[in-house]
Amino acid sequence: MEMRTLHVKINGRDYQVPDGSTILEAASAYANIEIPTLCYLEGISEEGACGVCVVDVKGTRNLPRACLTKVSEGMEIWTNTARVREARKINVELLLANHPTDCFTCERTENCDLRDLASELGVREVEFPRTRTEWLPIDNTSLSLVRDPNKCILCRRCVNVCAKVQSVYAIDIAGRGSNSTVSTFLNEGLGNVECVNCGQCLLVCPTGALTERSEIPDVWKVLGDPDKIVVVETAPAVRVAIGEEFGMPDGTQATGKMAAALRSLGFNKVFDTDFSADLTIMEEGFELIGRIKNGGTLPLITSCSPGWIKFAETFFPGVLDYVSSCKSPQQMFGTVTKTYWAEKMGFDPRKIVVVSVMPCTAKKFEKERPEMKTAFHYWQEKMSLKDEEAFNDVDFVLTTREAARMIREAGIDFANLPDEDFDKPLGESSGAGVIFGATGGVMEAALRTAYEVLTRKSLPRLDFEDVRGLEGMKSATIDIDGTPLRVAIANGLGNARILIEEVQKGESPYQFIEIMTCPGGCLGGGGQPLSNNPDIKKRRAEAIYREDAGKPIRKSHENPEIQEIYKDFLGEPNSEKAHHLLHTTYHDRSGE
Amino acid sequence: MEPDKKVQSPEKATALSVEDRAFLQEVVERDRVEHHGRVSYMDILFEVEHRYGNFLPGEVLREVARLVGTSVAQLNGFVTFYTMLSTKPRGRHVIRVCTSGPCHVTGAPAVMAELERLLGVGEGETTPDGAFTLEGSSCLGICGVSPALMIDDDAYGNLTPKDLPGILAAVRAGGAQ
Amino acid sequence: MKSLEELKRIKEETLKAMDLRQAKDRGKIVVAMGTCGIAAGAKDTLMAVIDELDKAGVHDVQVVQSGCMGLCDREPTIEVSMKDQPSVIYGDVDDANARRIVREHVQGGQVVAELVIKRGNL
Amino acid sequence: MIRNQLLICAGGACITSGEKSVKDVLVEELAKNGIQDEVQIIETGCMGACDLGPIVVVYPEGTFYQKVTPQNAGPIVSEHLVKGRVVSGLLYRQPTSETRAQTREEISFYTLQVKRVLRNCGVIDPLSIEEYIARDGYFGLGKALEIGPDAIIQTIQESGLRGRGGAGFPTGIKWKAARDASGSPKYVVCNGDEGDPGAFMDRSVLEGDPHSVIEAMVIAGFAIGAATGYVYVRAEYPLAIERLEVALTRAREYGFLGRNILGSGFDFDIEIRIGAGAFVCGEETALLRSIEGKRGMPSAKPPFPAQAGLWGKPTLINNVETYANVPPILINGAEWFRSVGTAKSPGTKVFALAGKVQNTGLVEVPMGTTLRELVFDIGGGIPGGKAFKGAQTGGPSGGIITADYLDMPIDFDSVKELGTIMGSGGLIILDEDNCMVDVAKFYLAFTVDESCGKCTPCREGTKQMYQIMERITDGKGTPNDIGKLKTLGRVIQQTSLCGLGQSAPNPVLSTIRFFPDEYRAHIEDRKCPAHACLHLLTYSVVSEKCVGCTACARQCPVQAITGQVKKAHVIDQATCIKCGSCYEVCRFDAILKE
Repeated sequence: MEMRTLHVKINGRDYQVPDGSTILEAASAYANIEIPTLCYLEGISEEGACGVCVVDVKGTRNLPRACLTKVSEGMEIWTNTARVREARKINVELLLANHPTDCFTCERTENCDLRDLASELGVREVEFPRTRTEWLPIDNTSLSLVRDPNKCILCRRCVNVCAKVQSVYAIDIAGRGSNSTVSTFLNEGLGNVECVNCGQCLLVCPTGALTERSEIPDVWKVLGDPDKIVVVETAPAVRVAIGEEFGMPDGTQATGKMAAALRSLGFNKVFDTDFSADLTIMEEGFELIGRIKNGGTLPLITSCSPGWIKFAETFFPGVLDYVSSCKSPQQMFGTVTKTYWAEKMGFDPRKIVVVSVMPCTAKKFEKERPEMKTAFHYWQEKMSLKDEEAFNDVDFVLTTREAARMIREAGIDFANLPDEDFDKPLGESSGAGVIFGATGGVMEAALRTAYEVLTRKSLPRLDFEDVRGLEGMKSATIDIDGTPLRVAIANGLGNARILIEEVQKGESPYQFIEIMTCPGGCLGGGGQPLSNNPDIKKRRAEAIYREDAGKPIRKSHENPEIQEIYKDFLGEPNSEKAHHLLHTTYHDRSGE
Repeated sequence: MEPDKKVQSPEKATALSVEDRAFLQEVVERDRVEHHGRVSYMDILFEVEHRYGNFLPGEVLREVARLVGTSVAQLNGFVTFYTMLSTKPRGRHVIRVCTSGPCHVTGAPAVMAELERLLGVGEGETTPDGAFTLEGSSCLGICGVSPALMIDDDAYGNLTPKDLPGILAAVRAGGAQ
Repeated sequence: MKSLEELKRIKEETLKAMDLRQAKDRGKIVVAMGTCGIAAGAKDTLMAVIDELDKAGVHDVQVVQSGCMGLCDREPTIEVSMKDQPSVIYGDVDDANARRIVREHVQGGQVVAELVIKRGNL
Repeated sequence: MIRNQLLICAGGACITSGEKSVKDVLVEELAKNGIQDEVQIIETGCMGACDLGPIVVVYPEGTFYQKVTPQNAGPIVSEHLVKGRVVSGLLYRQPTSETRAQTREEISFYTLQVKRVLRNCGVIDPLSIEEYIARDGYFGLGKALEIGPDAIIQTIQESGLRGRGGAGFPTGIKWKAARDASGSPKYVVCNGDEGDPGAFMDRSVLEGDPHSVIEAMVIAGFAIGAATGYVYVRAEYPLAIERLEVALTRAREYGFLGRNILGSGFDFDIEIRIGAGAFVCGEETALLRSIEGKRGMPSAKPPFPAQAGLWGKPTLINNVETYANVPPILINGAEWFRSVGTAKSPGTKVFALAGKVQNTGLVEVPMGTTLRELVFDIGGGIPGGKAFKGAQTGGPSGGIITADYLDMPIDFDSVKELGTIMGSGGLIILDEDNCMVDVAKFYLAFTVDESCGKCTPCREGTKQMYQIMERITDGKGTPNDIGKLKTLGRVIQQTSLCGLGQSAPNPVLSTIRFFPDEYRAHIEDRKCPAHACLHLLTYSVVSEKCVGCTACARQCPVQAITGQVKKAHVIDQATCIKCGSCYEVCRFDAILKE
């Protein structure tokens, strides 16, 4: 259908603009005018709440919003008249009037949309006094996220992303008028409601109203404790994003610099979660093969995304038996470090501290799950430990942002650091481990191993193009040497819900499904650096696949350290010991 | 820092009885079938509020959200938007004194003050014996007989402070006006 | 199922019933029972009219309720239409006035002048 | 032979105002003039007009004497009964014209009214569908089904009917847009939220004549091709809901609702949806969200409800009063409708007269009636002989029409020039005792409470304006407050998402425009000319007049008054809470209130 264009005038110049586009789109795409916005989030939050993107249109008494108003034939738009400037400034001043003035100590002091907008619009003094008399209590109930309603400007982005993208609806506006707040059910707090801790709300929040629960002080403390052996593991998606925090170009592979920086922070060992990603592929690949061969429950659904796990436990308890029993790479790493590595090195497991750097906020919830104390149970009889001495497999989780903050705090000039390697043995990984960070990556990694194990033939081609790409949902039929394997991949829980509803009804045509809670997979996680670049996910994905292509070993089962752990410690994949240490259980949360 | 322990909301303690669940199921189904498959929220909530003494306990709201197929956060947003719905316990009778323009200029403040004196509670509060909750209200649409108030569904007009004891007694005795 | 013709028939019949000249009744009293009327005590007015008519043994005067007649300020308001006489609208019709109107106007044929707010129907 | 009767009101109020001794005086006068057996004194029950008591009515003339005291009762006998000359000083003074109303019936409340929307209210029994039919009920529907949708819409367009909800948008255009919109199913919605303070005409129609709204909605459904209608009524109107439910059931039994209406093959049914205390739900998009089970948050227009309303489907939404006009238009035709009202605003408008006016209630007058006719001829003028100061129209979205415009015909467009809106028809009359700054603050407080909170200008802006107004009425105003109010008001009007926000500043901007000196008095002199703003009031003792009787000192609740007996007293301004009890109790006019 040939796109009809309309003639419009913007600031006195003529343009032909596609019918159906908004004033905001027309001005940006054709007139090189970036009309300021605040609450607008394309495709997700288009409510016209903030009143900042107003423009002057000939013939209208009021100032229409550029984000909502569609262009019409012959429309004359002025984006910079006196009353437009006045209206924008006053609307921002009205927000600032009730906004806390603690920019110095606020998490978002360097990247706050409200602060940038105020300076852009030349707001130099706020002549309006506070009208909100009492300060609202901080919501501290979640293990992953902290909500400060006093910094909320009610732009509704978080509510919309939680509803439209994640379909979790954990928050909505409560109350009315000037005492409206973003709230959970009966204001019980994020920790007590359906919130799956994915942090997508945090990524879109223009101010410091939503931040992660920081564990920086705890990590500094253990790093300073001489009799602790502090080990760090870094997730696949961190290395392709952490560079952004230090001004490096989007999509930089900063793996070597990341390892060097963490080492100079004082970590005794710098290992890599990619190692336990390979381990996960071994366990999960064989689980898939087992189910296919002995008619187990299919489709097998991946289990490395903790947000997705809580989502399933809360909304679809019925599909929990389809979900792989494998722990996530973060948790496998913790267990392996405090059992296999502790034994190998002769260390007292109670002295080992595992810190993981993750692109994700839900990992902070996952490490606290009651099932995640496997290492303690492993050692309990051996070392006759009392129940009160119980310890987690993973002690602390830092988001990519928190790790960067510690590196800055230590004064390390990240961008110019010479590259260093991960320590052995748990630093060794294959290309398959790295691509865990992108949506479709776990699937491709598993297929690379499953293909060779099932057919006993070497893989003709390493790259499974049709499972790659950032679309919300993908499906493909993979030919495993004649036998077709129908697979599907979803990122973003709104998309996942469609696949899972099919599974619940028993109508799912697939045998293997990968689900990532966050759009784009872990590279788009709630712990990643905040970026306004619309293509940031594409850059990070390209970097991940470049890292994979550059790895000498690209299949998990060919990782020598993996072969060694099975030889010396676990036996074979899905062995009784492997099952005991590397697998977990789930429980129905729908009643909570 | 340790997260705040999970706040055990009072209503949670009183898990729903079988009758409660059956009652809620019946109300939601009735209001769904009659209205073209779409659910009439307000009818459900008013009927439920009526049964639970003029307020909507958390556990009941959670069950209604489940039956209606919406999220508890959305239902919470809905209930806290409308002043006539309450998530806080209220008295058996709700007194709504019109504090709008026409009533204000013809004596509403005096009526409110007298009620506060008679009931011993301020605006927005419930009497200790659970009989009355005293609330201000926007215009009740009976400005011709201002100052006016409503107790539950009954309207009383042309009020002077000295009419109030009689009205309260009548309502306490169960007789509407 | 009603169709246009039936509609006309219903109209004729009801008009006849409402029109005092044909109706068997000697008169009709309409009590304004809007919320404003009720809030001003219209329920007591209705009871008083019915009670007074019973006391006087009158059974050929209809008592009907309707919505607010407009002058809320003077509610409770009632309209008394006796056969072959223009109807009269009374205001401030509390219990006592209602009984007085029944005694003087309905029984005594004497309009209670000081309570009249309109002669002739609305 | 009895030639006169003297009716004396023996009602509760009158007895307390000294009536007993009036009767004794009359008896003595009659005896003095020897006509005691020609004049009969009858004690009656309360005559209702308590503030006019004690009352004496001379029959058969029905001359109505009010505020009769033992001192002035004498001439009733000596002048009126003996010489037949009316005692003009005691007559009920008809406030408008100087000639005093002879008898009570000449109260003009009903005289100038043209009842169309209220045609059946107070006349028929709302629960009797037969009585509605007897007054041509459902004949409009019958005709509509005959002439077909296009002709219906053309009739409505030709009639020039405009929305009575407040904005005055041409109803015909709305119906046409809904008809032409693609997408189904379509819906017809009736807005009965009526949250405007001082507006109660929709309630009266729903309680008094529910069938007129039902008939109109069926006509609308047929015109635009909808099968479902919703009447959205606020829960504060339980009686209206109850009567509407009965009317709906009766209409279904008579085949005016449900399937194959009047044998036309057209199916249409109506359900009731109730609001629950949210004024913003009077805004059409907020109302639709409320029906959908969502928070009543308005959404930007376009798209208009006609294109995308309930659940995104084409929806026609009109106000109760607008619908009540539709059946008579169908029956009597567009020309009949235009025969009354002004060219651009034909037909009638129902006003809710309230505040400082003698006769408060519902009046239906042709569009173009002047404010003077409304307030004085129909409303009976201002009680207590006070001076008219202004009429507040449009509730929290409107402004003030001052005395200079008493003779301006009121219609949708004329009010706009004065910076106010017609609104739903609430007309609050204000007199010299009303402070305009306080009235504006009062309406702003209402909007701050009722704002939905979605968009910054309205949520935050109205609260800032309110705080400025509060400072002004607390005597802490500063000269540039007026400038701030105007700037804020302008930005709120221009950038709010819906009608509530866009009109929220009107009360303040209108009072600034028409009563600048009153604002200046509050800000610069720290004085409230109307003595309404407590914080600006000062009570002081006029030492010359004070005889030291200590009455005020004993009365003062906060012991702010000191002084010896028989010596001039003094009020300590710091502790005085301005309650005014000293002013009330002082019998020597020695307390100065200013």
